[in-house]
Amino acid sequence: AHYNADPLSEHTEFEYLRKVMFEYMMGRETKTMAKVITSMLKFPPDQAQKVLEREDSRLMPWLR
Amino acid sequence: AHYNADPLSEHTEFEYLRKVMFEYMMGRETKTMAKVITSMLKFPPDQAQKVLEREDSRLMPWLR
Amino acid sequence: MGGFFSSLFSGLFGTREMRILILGLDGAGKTTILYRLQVGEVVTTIPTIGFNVETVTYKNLKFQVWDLGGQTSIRPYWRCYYSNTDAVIYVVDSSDRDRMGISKSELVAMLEEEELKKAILVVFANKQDMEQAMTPTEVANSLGLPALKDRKWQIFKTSATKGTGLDEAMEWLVESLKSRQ
Amino acid sequence: MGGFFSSLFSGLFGTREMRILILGLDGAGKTTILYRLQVGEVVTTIPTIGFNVETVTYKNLKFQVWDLGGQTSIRPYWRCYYSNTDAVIYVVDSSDRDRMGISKSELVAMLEEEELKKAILVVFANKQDMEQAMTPTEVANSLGLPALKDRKWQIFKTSATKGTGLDEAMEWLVESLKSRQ
Ligand SMILES: Nc1nc2c(ncn2[C@@H]2O[C@H](COP(=O)(O)OP(=O)(O)OP(=O)(O)O)[C@@H](O)[C@H]2O)c(=O)[nH]1
Ligand SMILES: Nc1nc2c(ncn2[C@@H]2O[C@H](COP(=O)(O)OP(=O)(O)OP(=O)(O)O)[C@@H](O)[C@H]2O)c(=O)[nH]1
Ligand SMILES: [Mg+2]
Ligand SMILES: [Mg+2]
Repeated sequence: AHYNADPLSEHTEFEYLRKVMFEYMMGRETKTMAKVITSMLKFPPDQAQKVLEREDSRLMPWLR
Repeated sequence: AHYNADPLSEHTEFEYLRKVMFEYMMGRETKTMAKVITSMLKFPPDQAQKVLEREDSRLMPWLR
Repeated sequence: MGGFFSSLFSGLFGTREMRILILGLDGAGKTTILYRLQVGEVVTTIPTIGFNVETVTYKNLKFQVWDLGGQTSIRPYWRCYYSNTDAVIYVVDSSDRDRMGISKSELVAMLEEEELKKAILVVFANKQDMEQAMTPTEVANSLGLPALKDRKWQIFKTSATKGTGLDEAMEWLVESLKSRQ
Repeated sequence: MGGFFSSLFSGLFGTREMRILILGLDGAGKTTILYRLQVGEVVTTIPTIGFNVETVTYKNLKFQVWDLGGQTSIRPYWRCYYSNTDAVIYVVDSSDRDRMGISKSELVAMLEEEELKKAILVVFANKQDMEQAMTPTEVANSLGLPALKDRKWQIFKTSATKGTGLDEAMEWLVESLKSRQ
Protein backbone atom coordinates (compact mmCIF):
# COMPACT_ATOMS: atom_id res chain seq x y z
CA ALA A 1 0.00 0.00 0.00
CA HIS A 2 2.87 2.40 0.53
CA TYR A 3 4.92 1.82 -2.58
CA ASN A 4 3.21 4.59 -4.48
CA ALA A 5 3.64 8.26 -3.71
CA ASP A 6 0.14 9.34 -4.58
CA PRO A 7 -1.95 9.27 -1.39
CA LEU A 8 -5.23 8.80 -3.20
CA SER A 9 -4.06 5.78 -5.10
CA GLU A 10 -2.59 4.45 -1.90
CA HIS A 11 -6.03 4.67 -0.40
CA THR A 12 -7.45 2.77 -3.35
CA GLU A 13 -4.91 -0.01 -2.95
CA PHE A 14 -5.58 -0.23 0.76
CA GLU A 15 -9.31 -0.55 0.19
CA TYR A 16 -8.72 -3.05 -2.59
CA LEU A 17 -6.52 -5.16 -0.34
CA ARG A 18 -9.18 -5.11 2.37
CA LYS A 19 -11.84 -6.25 -0.06
CA VAL A 20 -9.71 -9.08 -1.45
CA MET A 21 -8.61 -10.08 2.03
CA PHE A 22 -12.19 -10.30 3.22
CA GLU A 23 -13.17 -12.57 0.35
CA TYR A 24 -10.13 -14.74 0.99
CA MET A 25 -10.87 -15.03 4.68
CA MET A 26 -14.47 -15.94 3.95
CA GLY A 27 -13.20 -18.75 1.76
CA ARG A 28 -14.37 -17.39 -1.58
CA GLU A 29 -12.27 -17.83 -4.74
CA THR A 30 -9.29 -18.31 -2.50
CA LYS A 31 -6.82 -19.23 -5.21
CA THR A 32 -7.43 -16.03 -7.15
CA MET A 33 -7.52 -13.94 -3.99
CA ALA A 34 -4.25 -15.51 -2.84
CA LYS A 35 -2.63 -14.42 -6.09
CA VAL A 36 -3.74 -10.84 -5.55
CA ILE A 37 -2.63 -10.81 -1.92
CA THR A 38 0.81 -12.28 -2.46
CA SER A 39 1.26 -9.87 -5.33
CA MET A 40 0.07 -6.73 -3.47
CA LEU A 41 2.11 -7.55 -0.40
CA LYS A 42 5.13 -8.45 -2.52
CA PHE A 43 5.67 -11.87 -1.02
CA PRO A 44 9.09 -13.24 -1.88
CA PRO A 45 8.74 -15.85 -4.66
CA ASP A 46 9.32 -18.86 -2.41
CA GLN A 47 6.63 -17.76 0.04
CA ALA A 48 4.17 -16.95 -2.73
CA GLN A 49 4.74 -20.39 -4.19
CA LYS A 50 4.17 -22.11 -0.86
CA VAL A 51 0.92 -20.25 -0.38
CA LEU A 52 -0.34 -21.03 -3.88
CA GLU A 53 0.62 -24.68 -3.60
CA ARG A 54 -1.31 -24.84 -0.38
CA GLU A 55 -4.34 -23.37 -2.13
CA ASP A 56 -4.13 -26.08 -4.76
CA SER A 57 -4.05 -28.80 -2.15
CA ARG A 58 -7.02 -27.22 -0.40
CA LEU A 59 -8.97 -27.20 -3.64
CA MET A 60 -7.89 -30.64 -4.76
CA PRO A 61 -7.29 -32.63 -1.58
CA TRP A 62 -7.00 -35.89 -3.59
CA LEU A 63 -3.66 -34.59 -4.93
CA ARG A 64 -2.14 -34.40 -1.46
CA ALA B 1 -0.14 0.68 5.89
CA HIS B 2 -0.78 4.26 4.85
CA TYR B 3 -2.42 5.68 7.95
CA ASN B 4 0.86 6.84 9.43
CA ALA B 5 2.94 9.67 8.01
CA ASP B 6 6.32 8.25 8.93
CA PRO B 7 7.62 6.27 5.93
CA LEU B 8 9.86 4.05 8.01
CA SER B 9 7.10 2.96 10.30
CA GLU B 10 4.94 2.41 7.26
CA HIS B 11 7.53 0.05 5.99
CA THR B 12 7.51 -1.79 9.29
CA GLU B 13 3.76 -2.17 9.19
CA PHE B 14 3.87 -3.42 5.64
CA GLU B 15 6.45 -6.05 6.51
CA TYR B 16 4.52 -6.98 9.63
CA LEU B 17 1.33 -7.43 7.63
CA ARG B 18 3.14 -9.62 5.14
CA LYS B 19 4.54 -11.82 7.89
CA VAL B 20 1.16 -12.21 9.60
CA MET B 21 -0.57 -12.79 6.28
CA PHE B 22 1.87 -15.53 5.37
CA GLU B 23 1.26 -17.34 8.64
CA TYR B 24 -2.49 -17.00 8.17
CA MET B 25 -2.37 -18.33 4.65
CA MET B 26 -0.26 -21.26 5.76
CA GLY B 27 -2.93 -22.08 8.30
CA ARG B 28 -0.95 -21.31 11.42
CA GLU B 29 -2.58 -19.70 14.46
CA THR B 30 -5.26 -18.43 12.15
CA LYS B 31 -7.53 -16.99 14.82
CA THR B 32 -4.81 -14.76 16.24
CA MET B 33 -3.56 -13.83 12.77
CA ALA B 34 -7.10 -12.98 11.71
CA LYS B 35 -7.36 -10.56 14.60
CA VAL B 36 -4.18 -8.80 13.53
CA ILE B 37 -5.22 -8.65 9.88
CA THR B 38 -8.72 -7.32 10.46
CA SER B 39 -7.25 -4.78 12.83
CA MET B 40 -4.40 -3.62 10.55
CA LEU B 41 -6.65 -3.38 7.53
CA LYS B 42 -9.34 -1.65 9.58
CA PHE B 43 -12.12 -4.03 8.65
CA PRO B 44 -15.53 -2.58 9.50
CA PRO B 45 -16.83 -4.22 12.71
CA ASP B 46 -19.41 -6.41 10.97
CA GLN B 47 -16.87 -7.83 8.55
CA ALA B 48 -14.31 -8.41 11.30
CA GLN B 49 -16.94 -10.27 13.27
CA LYS B 50 -17.89 -12.46 10.33
CA VAL B 51 -14.26 -13.37 9.76
CA LEU B 52 -13.62 -14.19 13.41
CA GLU B 53 -16.79 -16.23 13.69
CA ARG B 54 -15.68 -18.19 10.67
CA GLU B 55 -12.33 -18.85 12.34
CA ASP B 56 -14.14 -20.21 15.38
CA SER B 57 -16.19 -22.57 13.26
CA ARG B 58 -13.05 -23.73 11.45
CA LEU B 59 -11.39 -24.48 14.77
CA MET B 60 -14.45 -26.05 16.32
CA PRO B 61 -16.41 -27.62 13.49
CA TRP B 62 -18.72 -29.41 15.94
CA LEU B 63 -20.20 -26.03 16.83
CA ARG B 64 -21.38 -25.41 13.31
CA MET C 1 -22.57 -29.04 -35.98
CA GLY C 2 -23.82 -32.57 -35.60
CA GLY C 3 -22.91 -36.08 -34.62
CA PHE C 4 -21.21 -37.62 -31.65
CA PHE C 5 -18.47 -35.09 -31.04
CA SER C 6 -20.65 -32.06 -31.16
CA SER C 7 -23.12 -33.51 -28.72
CA LEU C 8 -20.30 -34.54 -26.45
CA PHE C 9 -19.00 -31.03 -26.77
CA SER C 10 -22.27 -29.30 -26.07
CA GLY C 11 -22.65 -31.63 -23.15
CA LEU C 12 -19.39 -30.41 -21.72
CA PHE C 13 -20.24 -26.89 -22.65
CA GLY C 14 -23.47 -27.22 -20.76
CA THR C 15 -21.82 -28.30 -17.53
CA ARG C 16 -18.84 -26.02 -17.20
CA GLU C 17 -19.52 -22.41 -16.32
CA MET C 18 -17.64 -20.17 -18.72
CA ARG C 19 -15.38 -17.63 -17.09
CA ILE C 20 -15.53 -14.14 -18.53
CA LEU C 21 -13.60 -11.06 -17.45
CA ILE C 22 -14.81 -7.51 -18.06
CA LEU C 23 -11.77 -5.25 -18.29
CA GLY C 24 -11.08 -1.68 -19.33
CA LEU C 25 -10.09 1.68 -17.86
CA ASP C 26 -11.93 3.20 -14.92
CA GLY C 27 -15.21 4.79 -15.89
CA ALA C 28 -15.52 2.86 -19.16
CA GLY C 29 -18.81 1.35 -18.05
CA LYS C 30 -17.81 -2.17 -16.95
CA THR C 31 -19.97 -2.37 -13.87
CA THR C 32 -22.91 -0.84 -15.69
CA ILE C 33 -22.53 -3.51 -18.36
CA LEU C 34 -22.24 -6.37 -15.85
CA TYR C 35 -25.56 -5.52 -14.23
CA ARG C 36 -27.20 -4.73 -17.55
CA LEU C 37 -26.34 -8.27 -18.56
CA GLN C 38 -27.36 -9.78 -15.27
CA VAL C 39 -30.54 -7.98 -14.31
CA GLY C 40 -31.30 -6.06 -17.49
CA GLU C 41 -31.28 -2.71 -15.76
CA VAL C 42 -29.08 0.35 -15.38
CA VAL C 43 -27.80 0.45 -11.83
CA THR C 44 -26.13 3.37 -10.12
CA THR C 45 -22.43 2.60 -9.85
CA ILE C 46 -19.52 3.80 -7.82
CA PRO C 47 -15.91 3.21 -8.86
CA THR C 48 -15.13 -0.45 -8.28
CA ILE C 49 -12.36 -0.87 -5.75
CA GLY C 50 -12.09 -4.60 -5.92
CA PHE C 51 -14.38 -6.54 -8.18
CA ASN C 52 -17.90 -7.73 -8.78
CA VAL C 53 -18.55 -11.30 -9.73
CA GLU C 54 -21.95 -12.52 -10.87
CA THR C 55 -23.46 -15.49 -12.57
CA VAL C 56 -25.03 -14.35 -15.82
CA THR C 57 -27.34 -16.63 -17.76
CA TYR C 58 -27.54 -15.94 -21.46
CA LYS C 59 -29.39 -18.21 -23.89
CA ASN C 60 -29.45 -20.95 -21.29
CA LEU C 61 -25.70 -20.74 -20.85
CA LYS C 62 -24.16 -19.85 -17.53
CA PHE C 63 -21.27 -17.47 -17.30
CA GLN C 64 -19.27 -16.50 -14.28
CA VAL C 65 -18.59 -12.86 -15.07
CA TRP C 66 -15.89 -10.89 -13.27
CA ASP C 67 -15.94 -7.11 -13.44
CA LEU C 68 -12.59 -5.80 -12.18
CA GLY C 69 -11.92 -2.26 -10.99
CA GLY C 70 -10.04 -0.27 -13.64
CA GLN C 71 -8.30 2.49 -11.69
CA THR C 72 -4.60 2.93 -12.46
CA SER C 73 -3.26 1.68 -9.14
CA ILE C 74 -5.21 -1.57 -9.16
CA ARG C 75 -4.88 -2.44 -12.85
CA PRO C 76 -1.62 -4.31 -12.20
CA TYR C 77 -3.66 -6.94 -10.35
CA TRP C 78 -5.89 -7.81 -13.31
CA ARG C 79 -3.41 -10.51 -14.19
CA CYS C 80 -4.13 -12.40 -10.98
CA TYR C 81 -7.56 -13.20 -12.42
CA TYR C 82 -6.52 -14.47 -15.86
CA SER C 83 -6.26 -18.19 -15.17
CA ASN C 84 -8.97 -20.31 -16.89
CA THR C 85 -10.56 -17.34 -18.58
CA ASP C 86 -12.59 -18.17 -21.69
CA ALA C 87 -13.27 -14.65 -22.91
CA VAL C 88 -12.47 -11.03 -22.16
CA ILE C 89 -14.98 -8.25 -22.67
CA TYR C 90 -12.80 -5.17 -23.11
CA VAL C 91 -14.77 -2.00 -22.52
CA VAL C 92 -13.76 1.37 -23.95
CA ASP C 93 -15.33 4.76 -23.29
CA SER C 94 -15.57 5.80 -26.95
CA SER C 95 -15.82 9.45 -25.97
CA ASP C 96 -12.59 9.42 -23.95
CA ARG C 97 -10.22 10.20 -26.82
CA ASP C 98 -7.42 11.34 -24.49
CA ARG C 99 -7.03 7.99 -22.85
CA MET C 100 -7.40 5.78 -25.92
CA GLY C 101 -3.61 5.32 -25.91
CA ILE C 102 -3.58 4.15 -22.30
CA SER C 103 -6.46 1.83 -23.04
CA LYS C 104 -4.46 0.38 -25.92
CA SER C 105 -1.36 -0.20 -23.77
CA GLU C 106 -3.37 -2.04 -21.16
CA LEU C 107 -5.03 -4.16 -23.82
CA VAL C 108 -1.72 -5.00 -25.47
CA ALA C 109 -0.13 -5.97 -22.14
CA MET C 110 -3.11 -8.14 -21.34
CA LEU C 111 -3.08 -9.97 -24.66
CA GLU C 112 0.59 -10.81 -24.19
CA GLU C 113 -0.18 -12.91 -21.16
CA GLU C 114 0.23 -16.65 -21.66
CA GLU C 115 -2.83 -17.45 -19.55
CA LEU C 116 -5.07 -15.51 -21.95
CA LYS C 117 -3.62 -17.05 -25.11
CA LYS C 118 -6.82 -18.88 -25.95
CA ALA C 119 -9.27 -16.30 -24.66
CA ILE C 120 -11.73 -14.75 -27.07
CA LEU C 121 -11.71 -10.96 -27.18
CA VAL C 122 -14.82 -8.87 -27.59
CA VAL C 123 -14.41 -5.11 -27.47
CA PHE C 124 -17.33 -2.92 -26.46
CA ALA C 125 -16.99 0.55 -28.01
CA ASN C 126 -19.20 1.89 -25.23
CA LYS C 127 -20.95 5.23 -24.62
CA GLN C 128 -22.01 5.45 -28.26
CA ASP C 129 -24.88 7.65 -27.11
CA MET C 130 -22.43 10.47 -26.49
CA GLU C 131 -21.99 13.08 -29.20
CA GLN C 132 -18.22 13.07 -29.30
CA ALA C 133 -18.03 9.26 -29.41
CA MET C 134 -15.52 7.69 -31.78
CA THR C 135 -16.93 5.16 -34.24
CA PRO C 136 -16.20 1.46 -33.70
CA THR C 137 -13.78 1.55 -36.63
CA GLU C 138 -11.91 4.48 -35.10
CA VAL C 139 -11.80 2.71 -31.75
CA ALA C 140 -10.60 -0.52 -33.36
CA ASN C 141 -7.80 1.30 -35.13
CA SER C 142 -6.79 3.24 -32.01
CA LEU C 143 -6.51 -0.01 -30.11
CA GLY C 144 -4.57 -1.67 -32.91
CA LEU C 145 -7.08 -4.47 -33.26
CA PRO C 146 -6.59 -5.05 -36.99
CA ALA C 147 -2.97 -6.01 -36.30
CA LEU C 148 -3.88 -8.75 -33.82
CA LYS C 149 -2.57 -12.19 -34.64
CA ASP C 150 -3.85 -15.57 -33.47
CA ARG C 151 -6.80 -14.01 -31.73
CA LYS C 152 -10.50 -14.39 -32.28
CA TRP C 153 -11.88 -10.91 -31.75
CA GLN C 154 -14.76 -8.61 -32.66
CA ILE C 155 -15.81 -5.06 -31.79
CA PHE C 156 -19.36 -3.84 -31.15
CA LYS C 157 -20.80 -0.41 -30.57
CA THR C 158 -22.72 -0.30 -27.34
CA SER C 159 -24.44 2.02 -24.96
CA ALA C 160 -24.74 0.40 -21.58
CA THR C 161 -27.07 3.08 -20.28
CA LYS C 162 -29.41 2.96 -23.30
CA GLY C 163 -28.99 -0.80 -23.53
CA THR C 164 -28.10 -0.85 -27.22
CA GLY C 165 -25.66 -3.20 -28.89
CA LEU C 166 -25.23 -5.55 -25.94
CA ASP C 167 -27.38 -8.31 -27.39
CA GLU C 168 -25.50 -8.47 -30.66
CA ALA C 169 -22.22 -8.58 -28.82
CA MET C 170 -23.30 -11.34 -26.46
CA GLU C 171 -24.77 -13.28 -29.36
CA TRP C 172 -21.44 -13.23 -31.14
CA LEU C 173 -19.60 -14.15 -27.95
CA VAL C 174 -21.81 -17.15 -27.28
CA GLU C 175 -21.45 -18.43 -30.83
CA SER C 176 -17.69 -17.95 -30.72
CA LEU C 177 -17.41 -19.83 -27.46
CA LYS C 178 -19.55 -22.65 -28.82
CA SER C 179 -17.60 -23.01 -32.05
CA ARG C 180 -14.17 -23.09 -30.41
CA GLN C 181 -12.40 -26.33 -31.01
CA MET D 1 -1.15 -28.98 47.89
CA GLY D 2 -2.57 -32.46 48.21
CA GLY D 3 -5.63 -34.62 47.79
CA PHE D 4 -8.07 -35.13 44.99
CA PHE D 5 -8.40 -31.60 43.72
CA SER D 6 -4.73 -30.85 43.52
CA SER D 7 -3.96 -34.02 41.61
CA LEU D 8 -6.84 -33.32 39.26
CA PHE D 9 -5.40 -29.86 38.83
CA SER D 10 -1.85 -30.94 38.16
CA GLY D 11 -3.26 -33.45 35.71
CA LEU D 12 -4.87 -30.65 33.77
CA PHE D 13 -1.80 -28.54 34.14
CA GLY D 14 0.26 -31.30 32.62
CA THR D 15 -1.81 -31.51 29.45
CA ARG D 16 -2.44 -27.91 28.52
CA GLU D 17 0.45 -25.92 27.11
CA MET D 18 0.73 -22.63 28.98
CA ARG D 19 0.67 -19.56 26.80
CA ILE D 20 3.20 -16.87 27.62
CA LEU D 21 3.75 -13.53 25.93
CA ILE D 22 7.06 -11.66 26.01
CA LEU D 23 6.33 -7.95 25.64
CA GLY D 24 8.28 -4.74 26.02
CA LEU D 25 9.70 -1.88 23.95
CA ASP D 26 11.88 -2.52 20.90
CA GLY D 27 15.43 -3.40 21.81
CA ALA D 28 14.58 -4.44 25.37
CA GLY D 29 15.95 -7.93 24.76
CA LYS D 30 12.76 -10.00 24.20
CA THR D 31 14.03 -12.12 21.34
CA THR D 32 17.36 -12.66 23.06
CA ILE D 33 15.45 -13.88 26.11
CA LEU D 34 13.17 -16.19 24.12
CA TYR D 35 16.09 -18.07 22.59
CA ARG D 36 18.07 -18.03 25.83
CA LEU D 37 15.11 -19.84 27.36
CA GLN D 38 14.65 -22.19 24.46
CA VAL D 39 18.14 -23.18 23.41
CA GLY D 40 20.21 -21.76 26.29
CA GLU D 41 22.32 -19.60 24.00
CA VAL D 42 22.70 -15.98 22.97
CA VAL D 43 21.59 -15.65 19.37
CA THR D 44 22.19 -12.70 17.10
CA THR D 45 18.93 -10.83 16.72
CA ILE D 46 17.44 -8.35 14.31
CA PRO D 47 14.44 -6.18 15.22
CA THR D 48 11.38 -8.41 15.21
CA ILE D 49 8.87 -7.29 12.61
CA GLY D 50 6.21 -9.80 13.38
CA PHE D 51 6.75 -12.36 16.10
CA ASN D 52 8.60 -15.46 17.10
CA VAL D 53 6.76 -18.33 18.70
CA GLU D 54 8.54 -21.28 20.24
CA THR D 55 7.77 -24.17 22.52
CA VAL D 56 9.89 -23.84 25.61
CA THR D 57 10.20 -26.73 28.05
CA TYR D 58 11.05 -25.73 31.60
CA LYS D 59 11.06 -28.20 34.47
CA ASN D 60 9.10 -30.67 32.39
CA LEU D 61 6.44 -28.09 31.66
CA LYS D 62 5.68 -26.97 28.15
CA PHE D 63 5.13 -23.34 27.33
CA GLN D 64 4.09 -21.80 24.09
CA VAL D 65 6.09 -18.58 24.21
CA TRP D 66 5.29 -15.66 21.93
CA ASP D 67 7.86 -12.91 21.46
CA LEU D 68 6.18 -9.94 19.78
CA GLY D 69 7.97 -7.12 17.98
CA GLY D 70 8.08 -3.98 20.11
CA GLN D 71 8.49 -1.14 17.62
CA THR D 72 6.11 1.77 18.04
CA SER D 73 4.07 1.19 14.92
CA ILE D 74 3.35 -2.45 15.62
CA ARG D 75 2.76 -2.23 19.37
CA PRO D 76 -0.96 -1.53 18.84
CA TYR D 77 -1.32 -5.10 17.60
CA TRP D 78 -0.05 -6.72 20.79
CA ARG D 79 -3.64 -6.88 21.96
CA CYS D 80 -4.57 -9.26 19.17
CA TYR D 81 -2.48 -11.90 20.93
CA TYR D 82 -3.86 -11.54 24.47
CA SER D 83 -6.59 -14.18 24.39
CA ASN D 84 -5.90 -17.22 26.61
CA THR D 85 -2.61 -15.86 27.90
CA ASP D 86 -1.47 -17.28 31.22
CA ALA D 87 1.47 -14.99 31.87
CA VAL D 88 3.24 -11.95 30.49
CA ILE D 89 7.00 -11.53 30.67
CA TYR D 90 7.47 -7.78 30.44
CA VAL D 91 11.02 -6.90 29.45
CA VAL D 92 12.61 -3.55 30.23
CA ASP D 93 15.98 -2.24 29.12
CA SER D 94 17.11 -1.04 32.56
CA SER D 95 19.68 1.27 30.98
CA ASP D 96 17.13 3.07 28.81
CA ARG D 97 16.08 5.70 31.35
CA ASP D 98 14.63 8.02 28.69
CA ARG D 99 11.98 5.57 27.61
CA MET D 100 10.99 4.25 31.03
CA GLY D 101 7.88 6.45 30.85
CA ILE D 102 6.83 5.00 27.49
CA SER D 103 7.46 1.52 28.79
CA LYS D 104 5.20 2.29 31.75
CA SER D 105 2.36 3.59 29.52
CA GLU D 106 2.46 0.47 27.40
CA LEU D 107 2.45 -1.72 30.48
CA VAL D 108 -0.46 0.15 32.03
CA ALA D 109 -2.51 -0.03 28.80
CA MET D 110 -1.80 -3.74 28.58
CA LEU D 111 -2.83 -4.49 32.14
CA GLU D 112 -6.13 -2.71 31.61
CA GLU D 113 -7.19 -5.26 29.02
CA GLU D 114 -9.94 -7.61 30.11
CA GLU D 115 -8.36 -10.60 28.36
CA LEU D 116 -5.25 -10.29 30.54
CA LYS D 117 -7.13 -9.90 33.81
CA LYS D 118 -5.94 -13.22 35.17
CA ALA D 119 -2.49 -13.22 33.60
CA ILE D 120 0.53 -13.34 35.87
CA LEU D 121 3.06 -10.56 35.35
CA VAL D 122 6.78 -11.06 35.61
CA VAL D 123 8.99 -8.08 34.84
CA PHE D 124 12.55 -8.60 33.65
CA ALA D 125 14.71 -5.61 34.55
CA ASN D 126 17.06 -6.59 31.75
CA LYS D 127 20.55 -5.46 30.70
CA GLN D 128 21.73 -5.38 34.31
CA ASP D 129 25.24 -5.91 32.99
CA MET D 130 25.29 -2.33 31.76
CA GLU D 131 26.87 0.28 33.96
CA GLN D 132 24.12 2.81 33.83
CA ALA D 133 21.40 0.23 34.54
CA MET D 134 18.67 1.18 36.98
CA THR D 135 18.17 -1.18 39.92
CA PRO D 136 15.13 -3.47 39.95
CA THR D 137 13.60 -1.29 42.67
CA GLU D 138 14.07 1.83 40.56
CA VAL D 139 12.57 0.07 37.55
CA ALA D 140 9.63 -1.22 39.61
CA ASN D 141 8.91 2.28 40.85
CA SER D 142 9.24 3.85 37.40
CA LEU D 143 6.74 1.36 36.05
CA GLY D 144 4.37 1.93 38.98
CA LEU D 145 4.38 -1.74 39.93
CA PRO D 146 3.87 -1.18 43.68
CA ALA D 147 0.50 0.40 42.93
CA LEU D 148 -0.82 -2.60 41.00
CA LYS D 149 -4.04 -4.10 42.32
CA ASP D 150 -5.43 -7.58 41.79
CA ARG D 151 -2.33 -8.71 40.01
CA LYS D 152 0.21 -11.37 40.87
CA TRP D 153 3.52 -9.87 39.85
CA GLN D 154 7.23 -9.97 40.55
CA ILE D 155 10.33 -8.25 39.17
CA PHE D 156 13.73 -9.84 38.56
CA LYS D 157 17.05 -8.44 37.51
CA THR D 158 18.34 -10.17 34.42
CA SER D 159 21.01 -10.06 31.79
CA ALA D 160 19.92 -12.00 28.77
CA THR D 161 23.35 -11.84 27.18
CA LYS D 162 25.20 -12.97 30.33
CA GLY D 163 22.39 -15.37 31.15
CA THR D 164 21.95 -14.20 34.72
CA GLY D 165 18.67 -13.99 36.61
CA LEU D 166 16.59 -15.89 34.09
CA ASP D 167 16.43 -19.09 36.11
CA GLU D 168 15.15 -17.40 39.25
CA ALA D 169 12.52 -15.58 37.23
CA MET D 170 11.31 -18.70 35.45
CA GLU D 171 11.31 -20.61 38.71
CA TRP D 172 9.00 -18.05 40.26
CA LEU D 173 6.80 -18.01 37.16
CA VAL D 174 6.39 -21.78 37.13
CA GLU D 175 5.51 -21.86 40.81
CA SER D 176 3.04 -19.03 40.38
CA LEU D 177 1.34 -20.74 37.47
CA LYS D 178 1.13 -23.99 39.42
CA SER D 179 -0.34 -22.40 42.51
CA ARG D 180 -3.02 -20.42 40.68
CA GLN D 181 -6.49 -21.43 41.73
N1 LIG E 1 -23.47 8.13 -21.48
C1 LIG E 1 -23.10 6.92 -21.07
N2 LIG E 1 -22.66 6.73 -19.83
C2 LIG E 1 -22.33 5.46 -19.45
C3 LIG E 1 -22.41 4.37 -20.30
N3 LIG E 1 -22.00 3.27 -19.64
C4 LIG E 1 -21.66 3.68 -18.40
N4 LIG E 1 -21.86 5.00 -18.28
C5 LIG E 1 -21.61 5.81 -17.09
O1 LIG E 1 -20.22 5.91 -16.88
C6 LIG E 1 -19.93 6.00 -15.49
C7 LIG E 1 -18.94 4.92 -15.09
O2 LIG E 1 -19.56 3.66 -15.27
P1 LIG E 1 -19.09 2.36 -14.44
O3 LIG E 1 -19.87 1.20 -14.95
O4 LIG E 1 -19.11 2.61 -12.99
O5 LIG E 1 -17.57 2.29 -14.91
P2 LIG E 1 -16.48 1.14 -14.60
O6 LIG E 1 -15.86 0.77 -15.89
O7 LIG E 1 -17.10 0.06 -13.81
O8 LIG E 1 -15.39 1.95 -13.72
P3 LIG E 1 -14.41 1.38 -12.57
O9 LIG E 1 -15.24 0.58 -11.64
O10 LIG E 1 -13.80 2.57 -11.91
O11 LIG E 1 -13.35 0.59 -13.26
C8 LIG E 1 -21.28 5.87 -14.77
O12 LIG E 1 -21.74 7.14 -14.47
C9 LIG E 1 -22.16 5.23 -15.82
O13 LIG E 1 -23.53 5.53 -15.67
C10 LIG E 1 -22.88 4.62 -21.64
O14 LIG E 1 -22.99 3.71 -22.46
N5 LIG E 1 -23.21 5.89 -21.95
N1 LIG F 1 24.15 -5.55 27.24
C1 LIG F 1 23.04 -6.27 27.03
N2 LIG F 1 22.53 -6.31 25.81
C2 LIG F 1 21.40 -7.06 25.62
C3 LIG F 1 20.80 -7.78 26.66
N3 LIG F 1 19.70 -8.40 26.17
C4 LIG F 1 19.63 -8.10 24.86
N4 LIG F 1 20.66 -7.30 24.53
C5 LIG F 1 20.95 -6.74 23.22
O1 LIG F 1 19.96 -5.77 22.89
C6 LIG F 1 19.72 -5.75 21.49
C7 LIG F 1 18.24 -5.93 21.22
O2 LIG F 1 17.85 -7.23 21.65
P1 LIG F 1 16.59 -8.00 21.03
O3 LIG F 1 16.43 -9.26 21.77
O4 LIG F 1 16.68 -8.08 19.56
O5 LIG F 1 15.46 -6.95 21.40
P2 LIG F 1 13.86 -7.10 21.22
O6 LIG F 1 13.23 -6.73 22.51
O7 LIG F 1 13.53 -8.44 20.67
O8 LIG F 1 13.55 -5.95 20.15
P3 LIG F 1 12.35 -5.89 19.06
O9 LIG F 1 12.36 -7.20 18.33
O10 LIG F 1 12.66 -4.73 18.16
O11 LIG F 1 11.08 -5.65 19.81
C8 LIG F 1 20.58 -6.86 20.91
O12 LIG F 1 21.76 -6.28 20.41
C9 LIG F 1 20.87 -7.75 22.10
O13 LIG F 1 22.08 -8.47 21.99
C10 LIG F 1 21.38 -7.70 27.96
O14 LIG F 1 20.92 -8.29 28.93
N5 LIG F 1 22.52 -6.93 28.08
MG1 LIG G 1 -16.79 -0.65 -11.92
MG1 LIG H 1 12.70 -9.05 18.93
